[in-house]
Amino acid sequence: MKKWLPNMRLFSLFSFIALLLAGCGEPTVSALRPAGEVADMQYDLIMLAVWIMVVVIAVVTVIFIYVVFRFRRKKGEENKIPKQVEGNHTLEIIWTVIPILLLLILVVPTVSATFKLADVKAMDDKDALVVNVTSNLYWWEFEYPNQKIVTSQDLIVPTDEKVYFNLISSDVKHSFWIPAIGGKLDTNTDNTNKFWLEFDSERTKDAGGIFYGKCAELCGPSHALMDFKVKPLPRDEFDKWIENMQNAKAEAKTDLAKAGEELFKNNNCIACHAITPGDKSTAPNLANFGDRSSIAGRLTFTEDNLKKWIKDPEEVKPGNKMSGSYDNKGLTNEELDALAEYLMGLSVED
Amino acid sequence: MSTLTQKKGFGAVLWDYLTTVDHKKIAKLYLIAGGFFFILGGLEALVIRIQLAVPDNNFVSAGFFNEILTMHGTTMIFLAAMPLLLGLMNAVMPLQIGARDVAFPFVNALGFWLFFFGGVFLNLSWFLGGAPDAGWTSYASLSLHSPGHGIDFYVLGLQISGIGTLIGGINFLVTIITMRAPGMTYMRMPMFTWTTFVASGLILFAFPPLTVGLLFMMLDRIFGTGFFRVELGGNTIIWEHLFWIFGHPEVYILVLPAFGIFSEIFSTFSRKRLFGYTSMVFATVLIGFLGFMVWAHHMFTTGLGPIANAIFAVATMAIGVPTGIKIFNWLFTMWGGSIKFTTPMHYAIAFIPSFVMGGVTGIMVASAPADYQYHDTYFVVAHFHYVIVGGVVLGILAGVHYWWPKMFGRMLNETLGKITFWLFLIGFHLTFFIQHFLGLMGMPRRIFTFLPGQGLEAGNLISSIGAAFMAVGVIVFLYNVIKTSINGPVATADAWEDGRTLEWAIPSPPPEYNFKQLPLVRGIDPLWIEKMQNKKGMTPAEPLGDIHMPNSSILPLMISFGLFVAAFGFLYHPDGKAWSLPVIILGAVITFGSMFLRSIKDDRGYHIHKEDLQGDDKEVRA
Amino acid sequence: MTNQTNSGNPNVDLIYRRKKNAEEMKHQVISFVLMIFLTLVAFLAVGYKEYTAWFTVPFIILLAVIQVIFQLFYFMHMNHKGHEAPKMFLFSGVFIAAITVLAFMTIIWW
Amino acid sequence: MHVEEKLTAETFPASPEKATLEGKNKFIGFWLFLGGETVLFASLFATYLALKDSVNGGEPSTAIFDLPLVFVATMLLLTSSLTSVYAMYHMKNFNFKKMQLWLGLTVLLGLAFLCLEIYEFNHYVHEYRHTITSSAFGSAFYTLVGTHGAHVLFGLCWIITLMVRNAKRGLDLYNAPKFYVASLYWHFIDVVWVFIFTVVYLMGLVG
Ligand code: HEA
Ligand code: HEA
Ligand code: HEC
Ligand code: CUA
Ligand SMILES: [Cu+2]
Repeated sequence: MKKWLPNMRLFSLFSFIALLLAGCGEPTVSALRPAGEVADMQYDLIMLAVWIMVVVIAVVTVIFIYVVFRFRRKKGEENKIPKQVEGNHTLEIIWTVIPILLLLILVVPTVSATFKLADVKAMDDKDALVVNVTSNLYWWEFEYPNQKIVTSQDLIVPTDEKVYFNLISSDVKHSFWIPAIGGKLDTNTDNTNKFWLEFDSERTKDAGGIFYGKCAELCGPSHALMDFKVKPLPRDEFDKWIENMQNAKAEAKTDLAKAGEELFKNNNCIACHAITPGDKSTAPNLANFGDRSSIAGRLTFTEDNLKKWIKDPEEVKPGNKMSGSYDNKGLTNEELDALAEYLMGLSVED
Repeated sequence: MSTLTQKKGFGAVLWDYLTTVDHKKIAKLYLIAGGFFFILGGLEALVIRIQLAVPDNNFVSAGFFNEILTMHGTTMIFLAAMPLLLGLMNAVMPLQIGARDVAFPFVNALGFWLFFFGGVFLNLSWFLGGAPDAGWTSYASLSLHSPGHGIDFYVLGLQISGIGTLIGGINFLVTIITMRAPGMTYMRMPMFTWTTFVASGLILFAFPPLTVGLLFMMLDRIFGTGFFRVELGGNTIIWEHLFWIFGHPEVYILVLPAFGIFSEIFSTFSRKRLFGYTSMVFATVLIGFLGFMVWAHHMFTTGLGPIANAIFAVATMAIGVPTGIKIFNWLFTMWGGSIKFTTPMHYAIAFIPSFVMGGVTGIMVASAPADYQYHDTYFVVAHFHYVIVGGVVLGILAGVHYWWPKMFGRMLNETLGKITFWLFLIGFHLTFFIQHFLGLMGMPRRIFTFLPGQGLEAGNLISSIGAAFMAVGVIVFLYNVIKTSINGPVATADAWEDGRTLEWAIPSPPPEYNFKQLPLVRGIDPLWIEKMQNKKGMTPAEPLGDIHMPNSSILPLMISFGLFVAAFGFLYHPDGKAWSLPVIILGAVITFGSMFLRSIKDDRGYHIHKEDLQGDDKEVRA
Repeated sequence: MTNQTNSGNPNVDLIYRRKKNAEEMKHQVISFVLMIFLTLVAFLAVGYKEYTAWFTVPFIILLAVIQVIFQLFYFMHMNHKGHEAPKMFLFSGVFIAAITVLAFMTIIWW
Repeated sequence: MHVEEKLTAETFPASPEKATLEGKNKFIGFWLFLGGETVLFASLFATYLALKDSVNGGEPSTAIFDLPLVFVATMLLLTSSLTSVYAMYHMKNFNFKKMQLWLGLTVLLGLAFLCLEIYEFNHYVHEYRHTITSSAFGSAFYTLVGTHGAHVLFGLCWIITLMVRNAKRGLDLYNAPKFYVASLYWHFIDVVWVFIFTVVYLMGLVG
């Protein structure tokens, strides 16, 4: 088979180009562009593994290619009977021992990293920053128990220090994942999982100040859209944000916003959405909605998109829990304007 | 024999197959049903790839996508790959050990029909209010939350077909233990028989946990129990454990027989005995054994704690060693050989680099802390398609091409075979190689769409194009089958001329009793030994005598059909449908009535007489 | 179809076999008595409330294991020859059973 | 040795269950099946152990289990195991009548056990509101013990069918393996019960 060679070449060329095209992904979401201690550790482990595997593949490929070309049945050899070899102990020992050694190289950092990443003893310290994450069908709630504030969809954390997470779900199992910051941990329905992450300030800047988080466990129709955003801030800015949150009051400043506030109450929005920063509720806390980087984790943050969401949430996120809970068809354009004005004004940043 | 069947009317042939207990015919049933489900699963895969070809696509809706992806995984694993392998085992294993049939022909048929009705039941969900949509793993919290009857179809369908697989496994085990021809010691068994043996052992021990898990799920969903209901004190992690205690051995149930097929092909077309046979056997058993101690590597992110994660990570990696032994033994089987590049050999050769790629990514995901990144992303999708398609599907295609002449008495077209091969291989790598990177670049699995601007566009498009190549490859294969069954060349007994094992010593297709006289086995690769001593065929180990044959029976079909009926009753029971209870009872009556009939009616089979066997001689050529 | 065990002379065989069967039956009765005894001890250990759970639980499990070994090897004849395959598969089953139970007792809850 | 042969005490083989290929297949196959059953019950036991304290506000196991009742049930089932050993003893001696007799005894004991179990379940449901849906503990308890009970029921039906079906025919090499295998099944049920009374009831009473 002469066909082998050109085909293999073509194929490897093709995949190489494909790789170049793809690059290493966007710095906001790629595990190949780590931006924190945890992701670094994992990235190093990945790379170590890749190198070991490249060695393995290379060895196999070399033997493979040699064998396939060297031992073809050639013209005139139709009746050749090769020597019937039973085996070879030396060889067998070699290919048992070498893989074991290669695996040992991988085992040591694997085990040590496993324990390092699970070490949350410092969580109980007074000054450790703890975030309680609750996953809900298609949205995320972030509670800062020590600071007594609640926010959702956008996770705000300080850079260059360990942040500890308690993870649980309120309905079905989800999984909390910020690819560029560190590997995931499931939010189970029956117990709290704990782990820590660290956000590097330098690389946060490189990524534009924002990282994308994802739900990584199938959880229903809108699993694909259950995204959230992470905004790491330097410690002082973070403290300021906390303070702002603690003092925030939901205030409607303009007339239009006041009308919106009324609508928000009359349309039952308030039954699900809390607008005070300390409260948990069955829907995203909107106390700082005006500071969001996206709407419902999916749409870019514009007024039009907000109206689109309120008008027909089902269209944006199939199966979400807001759909059908209020008379969305009955909302007029004016009412939508008012609601949008009101919600966009809920901000704690100056 | 085949001429005989051709003369019968369609109705008679159909009845023959509905009632058959002949392992060779059951093999064909498995191949046809499994092939059908493979195409179905493949079409579902194509829908997945079309939907994901471009960002923000709306070829299918979000909910429908989840159904498609669940059914793709479930169909491919339970209804395509496993039955196709069981079909090959049925066709070949009894011949390889020189047996006239399997140990329990009746149970063999029952196994098939249970699988078949379970599969049909599962797929009827498409027409009865929606398919299951919680992934093939059907994790408890989501599957209890899922509205409609999709998950109930999953639970009941898999339960029925699972029982079929379980008894099929026991049947093969007993066949190999008690029915080997004289001289066929364990350490002379062909590799495919060995892998069948170990895979069947895995089936025996892996399916009960699944049965129990499905039972819990059924009770929770249909009768309101609390195994997985947190509000009643239940625990969803129990499902995860039960599923993976089954699920991990399951992947070795799939790949070990494929290893066996490749072992046969490598040694046949290299004209060499399998290099390191003893260590191959040892490695197979070891893989099977270790397979039961690694299941929690699917649950690294569940939160089992660092001790469990570390232990399971290390145990998982250990499996790389015996698998490596196999890879190198295959390479050295070819070393020094005289390699003939037939279509099956193409598949076997392509398998090595493809599977090694999948295997080494398996080792990568076994590293728990790194798996926190890989888990539930396209990296894992890439890993398992590399091992499954690069190992199992290539293995099935190889095996089907290799044993086709033996099963159907006609050769497939080699040129078309090679076209199929290249299209499929290129498409396969195109589809799945890029997915490693998609996963690392932040693409979770099981998403119905992805948003633009996250760097995932190019990779997904390439992946979808690859799937199209595979589809064309499959179509060429189907064309090959149709074409050659009309006018393909007739196969001789030793169809590839380099045959080494017993199946090549008898006519293609074999007569219903396989061996007129049981052969005397004098070593590994028995036919090869005889050929090397210039003998025409095997030396018989017994004088010519009457051959005892089992009777055909419709009861296996009836027993399975009864469960199929009862399942509908169970399914609609919680809806308060008045007819559900009568339907359950009706199904139970059919099933237990048939079982009762079977147990009170003696079935002692019949004999083919010596004189008739001698008449057959003309047909038999070595 | 395969002719397994009979020796040449059926009558001699018969007497010998009867005797052997009777003897074996005696062993069966003895092991039954032992099993009843083990059961009694287990029930008494639990009924007698003075022991702590740390003693009672391992103790009664040990008794159960011993009893089951009796059942398997005597009642179910696993001590007889011709049970190589059954033994291997049963022990494999027991092994997998053991790790399943172990896992469910350690890594199901936290 | 042929299946259909009419046999006498003299020609009856020492291990009738394995004398024919069919018999041997049944014998091995059934043992393998029991290997699988071991794992099946292990999964049920494991789940029970994981959920036994999740009583969801209901009565704990220490409050509901009744030692004397379980003791009687245990004695019944253990004894039925011995009677089935007797049945096999007579089978080996080619004494069909006695075999039937002892099998009949086995069935009676099994039935008594089953009745006791039904009474027990009924008692729990009405006295303690301990049902299969009341808590995860209830689900796990009834499923484990109930699966065992279902095995007992199936075993009874099986043995009765065999007894009735072969009443006129007597012993031969066609049905000897069937009797043997049925008795293996019965012993296995007993083995499982040993763990049930230990792990569920006794451990449940220790608390
Ligand atoms: C046929 C099927 C098959 C096979 C054979 C394998 C083989 C292996 N698998 Fe895979 N796996 C799956 C099917 C399969 N897998 C599926 C379907 C899933 C996903 C399920 C789901 O979630 O839906 C999965 C998921 C999966 C996971 C979970 C990932 C996650 O969800 O996060 C892990 C983790 O450890 C894993 C590991 C392995 C390992 C270590 C092997 C090993 O057996 C591989 C061994 C082989 C080699 C290593 C190559 C040859 C060896 C050499 C050449 C010697 C030298 C090598 C070294 C020194 C490294 N697999
Ligand atoms: C044996 C197992 C098996 C096999 C063979 C395959 C084969 C393929 N798989 Fe599958 N796959 C799984 C098992 C398998 N898969 C599992 C277990 C999952 C996980 C599910 C889950 O998450 O729950 C999965 C998930 C999965 C995904 C991820 C979905 C997601 O997470 O969202 C994708 C995406 O690309 C995919 C693609 C493919 C493709 C392109 C093929 C191709 O190789 C298919 C090739 C075959 C064809 C293309 C046949 C087409 C036939 C024709 C065109 C003939 C037409 C003719 C007539 C009608 C007469 N698979
Ligand atoms: C049944 C409870 C419910 C009611 C009533 C409800 N919502 Fe919601 N809302 C939700 C849920 C749940 C989400 C999260 C949806 C998701 O992302 O999947 C949400 C999300 C939102 C978001 C996006 C939040 C973010 O952080 O991105 C806005 C804005 C919003 N709702 C506004 C409204 C308005 C305005 C009304 C009234 C007209 C309203 N909601 C009524 C439950 C409700
Ligand atoms: Cu939440 Cu996926
Ligand atoms: Cu696995």
